[in-house]
Amino acid sequence: MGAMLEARGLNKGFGGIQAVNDASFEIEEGTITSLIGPNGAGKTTTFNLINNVIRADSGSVKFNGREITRKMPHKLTRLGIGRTFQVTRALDDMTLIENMVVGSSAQNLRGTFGSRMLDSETERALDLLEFVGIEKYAYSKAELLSYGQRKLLEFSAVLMSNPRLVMLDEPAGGVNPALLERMVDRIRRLNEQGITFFIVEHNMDLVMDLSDSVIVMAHGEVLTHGTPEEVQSDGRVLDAYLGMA
Amino acid sequence: MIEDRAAVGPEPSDPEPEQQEAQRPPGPARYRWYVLAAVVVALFALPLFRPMISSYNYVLTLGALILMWVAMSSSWNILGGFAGYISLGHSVFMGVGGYVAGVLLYYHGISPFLTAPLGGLAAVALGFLAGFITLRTRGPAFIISTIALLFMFLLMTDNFEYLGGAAGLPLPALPLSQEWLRVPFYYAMLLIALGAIWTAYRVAHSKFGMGLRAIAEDEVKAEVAGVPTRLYKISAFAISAFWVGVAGAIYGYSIAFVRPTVFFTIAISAQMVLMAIIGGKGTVAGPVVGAVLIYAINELSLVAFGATEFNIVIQGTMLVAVLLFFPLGIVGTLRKMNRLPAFLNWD
Amino acid sequence: MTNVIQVAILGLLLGGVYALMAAGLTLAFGVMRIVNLAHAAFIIASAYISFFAFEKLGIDPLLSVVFVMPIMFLFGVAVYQVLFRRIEGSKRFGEMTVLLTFGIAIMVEGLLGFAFTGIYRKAAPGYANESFIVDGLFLPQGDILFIPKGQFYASLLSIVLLVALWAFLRYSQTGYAIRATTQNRAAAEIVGVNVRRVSAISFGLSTALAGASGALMSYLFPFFPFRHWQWVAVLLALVVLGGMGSMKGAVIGALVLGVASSFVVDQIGPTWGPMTFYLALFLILLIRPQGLFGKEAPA
Amino acid sequence: MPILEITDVSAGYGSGPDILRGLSLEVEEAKSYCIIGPNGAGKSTLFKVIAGLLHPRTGNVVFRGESLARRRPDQVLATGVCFVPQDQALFPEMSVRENLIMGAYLVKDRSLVKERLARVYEMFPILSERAGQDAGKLSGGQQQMLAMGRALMIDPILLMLDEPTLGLAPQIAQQIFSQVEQLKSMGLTVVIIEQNAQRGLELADWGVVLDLGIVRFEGPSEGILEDPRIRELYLGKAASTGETR
Repeated sequence: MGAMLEARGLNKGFGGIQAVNDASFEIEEGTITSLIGPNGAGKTTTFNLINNVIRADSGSVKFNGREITRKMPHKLTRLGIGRTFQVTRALDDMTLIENMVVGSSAQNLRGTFGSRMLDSETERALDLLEFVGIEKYAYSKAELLSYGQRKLLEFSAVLMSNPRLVMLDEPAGGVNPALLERMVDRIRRLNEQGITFFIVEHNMDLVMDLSDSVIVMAHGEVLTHGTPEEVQSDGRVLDAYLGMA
Repeated sequence: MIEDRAAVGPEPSDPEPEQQEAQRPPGPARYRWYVLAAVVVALFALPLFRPMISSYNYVLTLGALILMWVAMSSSWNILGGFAGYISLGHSVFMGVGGYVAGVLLYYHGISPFLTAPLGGLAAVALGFLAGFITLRTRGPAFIISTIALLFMFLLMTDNFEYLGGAAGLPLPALPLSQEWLRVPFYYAMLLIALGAIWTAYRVAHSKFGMGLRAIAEDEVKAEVAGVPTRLYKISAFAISAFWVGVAGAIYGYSIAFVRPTVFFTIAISAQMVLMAIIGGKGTVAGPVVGAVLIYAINELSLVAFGATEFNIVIQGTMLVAVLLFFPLGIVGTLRKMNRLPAFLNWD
Repeated sequence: MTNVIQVAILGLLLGGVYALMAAGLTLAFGVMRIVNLAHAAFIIASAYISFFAFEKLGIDPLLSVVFVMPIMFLFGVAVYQVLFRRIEGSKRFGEMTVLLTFGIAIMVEGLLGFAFTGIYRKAAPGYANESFIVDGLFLPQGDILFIPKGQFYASLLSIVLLVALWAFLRYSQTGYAIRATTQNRAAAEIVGVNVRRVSAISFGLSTALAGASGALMSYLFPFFPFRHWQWVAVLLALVVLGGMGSMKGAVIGALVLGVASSFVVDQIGPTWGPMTFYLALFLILLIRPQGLFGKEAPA
Repeated sequence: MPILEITDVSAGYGSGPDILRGLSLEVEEAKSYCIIGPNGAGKSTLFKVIAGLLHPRTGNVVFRGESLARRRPDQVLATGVCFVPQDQALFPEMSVRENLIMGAYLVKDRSLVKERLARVYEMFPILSERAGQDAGKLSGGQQQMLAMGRALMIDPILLMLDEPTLGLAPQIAQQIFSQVEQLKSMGLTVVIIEQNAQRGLELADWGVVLDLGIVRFEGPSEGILEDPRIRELYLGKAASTGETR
């Protein structure tokens, strides 16, 4: 039994710059893994390569032992990989409920052309919105939300598809402390239920507090992979941040 | 660089926007169904009041045309309004429907009232094919390719002898006396309009429609959220072709000929776009309101000024003005102001 | 063999004029991302100016560019200031420009129809129906080539204008600014270019090129108000084909397709000429959606 | 007497949250500054505000007695404040020479342009070798040199460099640093954002540490890196106190 997510030799160049350079790593099921590193380390690009929003120049990604390198993003969602975006991309003109339900798989023609929302979906969406504490806005448009609330919306929307692996791109950026605490608490609770998390984040307190393991990237390469303590005491990591490598 | 374009620090204050309570918004007022039902009944009953209508045939012809535009702009709206892919060549589907029915009538004597759905299906087939190619691009390049599609068909029909070339095919008239001649066309267009509105309503109230709206807002996000964007876009193109094709079949019959310049001109496509945008693209009721309004304005200015060119100027000016000042259209703007009458709230 | 050369020459002459028409469209798209569906309507409007200048005042259409271009330049700057500045930075700018210019095109068409009715017009300066005749040289004994004078002059003027445009973009201060804005709007701002001013000038230049194209159209092709749709379809096909915004792509596309359509006309029939452009457009969308010289759009 | 005074500036993008939150900073003439801080601290945003690319929501930016807060970028540039952004922002289809000439876009005197061109070529000989080549075809390091050279064409008083060595190999980065050194010696006021904090601080007279949109602390550049607060800033609270979870 291998790791849940396995990236092998990922490469992506933009023009003259190698954004991701031969990156390989594994994520164990049931863990919270953080991906950290200085600006331009290639973190978001790595995310984009994993769910194929950007096509890798080379390399492969396996999910539960299954090759997913060239699969369309919506198929990956169906397979159980959920993902949020760094710059929150809430669908502004739609209500929160709609934001939640829009991706839920319509299994057949009836599902696709039948009702906009099934009662079960509405219920689940409301539950999840309640879970992150923004259920009172359920029928308002997403554009009315504050920045931090959008992050919570994005976070809860990802959960709609019952993902096994949740990839969060900077969940804490721009979120006030109260909302942040809520988010951390929810991540923990979901993790206890067995959901695996893969997080890009700058808030180091959060990363070190939350993660079981931390992957450090610099210059598009994976520098090290270890427990928070190992990473914090690894001289190379601070050096990478301060450019002393 | 790719990362951290909008890296953000924590926010000291995260103001809670003003909100209503967590309940489902109050359901649409019930009387809207009575209003709508009354309108539909009145439309069905209209031809029965023959003695009371002075210019009976004119009224029915006018009614049929308005209903046709309602159907076509509603259909256009499925692709252009919901999915946000503006087609400026949508009348190509009208022409396909018109020619399929026209050929079946001219060569085989089968009535378009029977074959109109075939015309619609032919339009759907073309929609799939064209969508498969043109939806590889988005934005301006897509729009341009729809114009090119239209002109391709203009050229082809202009030059195929079988289709009668530029002169087109004359179609035999319906064997009815002059006084009843317009009635079947009126009812056919009424059914088509209702069908198109129903389709738009179904799409708007389905997962599919929600996916299309997500595509219009942010295609990448929609895809990652789990929407099969490519399939949905192509399907939207095909579905939005259907009623336009059916309407084309009936329209050709009603004017007793099919001819390239009747269908494959950008003016007809422009009309659909204009109606949908002025009414409010992306809403179900918008294109209906827009179609009625624009057609009324057209008729009035024809009566008042007699010159079609003047008409065109008004249309262009309206399009520009609406885009600049009311990009949401009538229905969209009213809704935003919370002034939309309940009987027009179909979304 | 002689026939092939003859057809190729006619195609090249045509392609030169197409290139001039497409260049204006490309300029507007390159600098401001404006897809100007009204470009051909502007061309037709200019054609009317040249036509009436010839009919009423006896001014040669080729000479009329001297005043048609400045008029259209000012017109373009005005259109930019009134319409496009207010939607700059709006969410769906590209789509907005298409719909706005669609509306403008309809307006112009209506106004022209109102003023000049829908009848066909074509100026007939003396050279329009004459040809240079080439014989001898490398041609087989007895064969001759016709080079229609009207098209030859038109093509020549197109080349002169395109070269002037090229030189302007390449060597003048404003030209630098226009190219810079095209390539990287943010960077242009950083080096101190007032991008709004540059945008207004570019749009003016684009419509001025439409003006010159119109002067040529006035005696090359019969025109009437409604005709602009056919033209804009062909020109847009060219622009997409070349890779939207690439001047090089548009010019090369125009020449290649000019020749290709000329052969189609010769082999299949005159009405099929424009089909070359549409088919090429769909072919390129299938093979290379970003166009010949276009760049892949980022995710 | 500072030449640049930033007082209480708040700024953010669109309707997003404040990235700069009441930041104040003074820059003195002919001194050099290195700004460091973790991702998301607001370093690049600060530069954009000074350059006039982003208008502050509150507060003011005063350069030699003139307020820059509401100026267009070209007007800011005309006062002698020049910004070299992180993504180099070249004109890829223009030659190196043309890119440099664009740098002097606001300079009307042709002979002056020629003079400065010669000076830039002298400082960056590689640019003179590649004068006719398209900027897009240069290597990453050469592009950075071109960006810096282009900035010099305006003969700035204050030069802002945003991560000039990002994505460059150490050797190339070294070259860039020595060129910055040279600019300093020419009497330019240089403000640099640098990931290679050690190297950047070596170069600068004064170190400024940004965090969460404000100046967290500043001081003479030696010794800043030894400050325990640095470790905490980059690797979380636990790291600074040496304790583990």
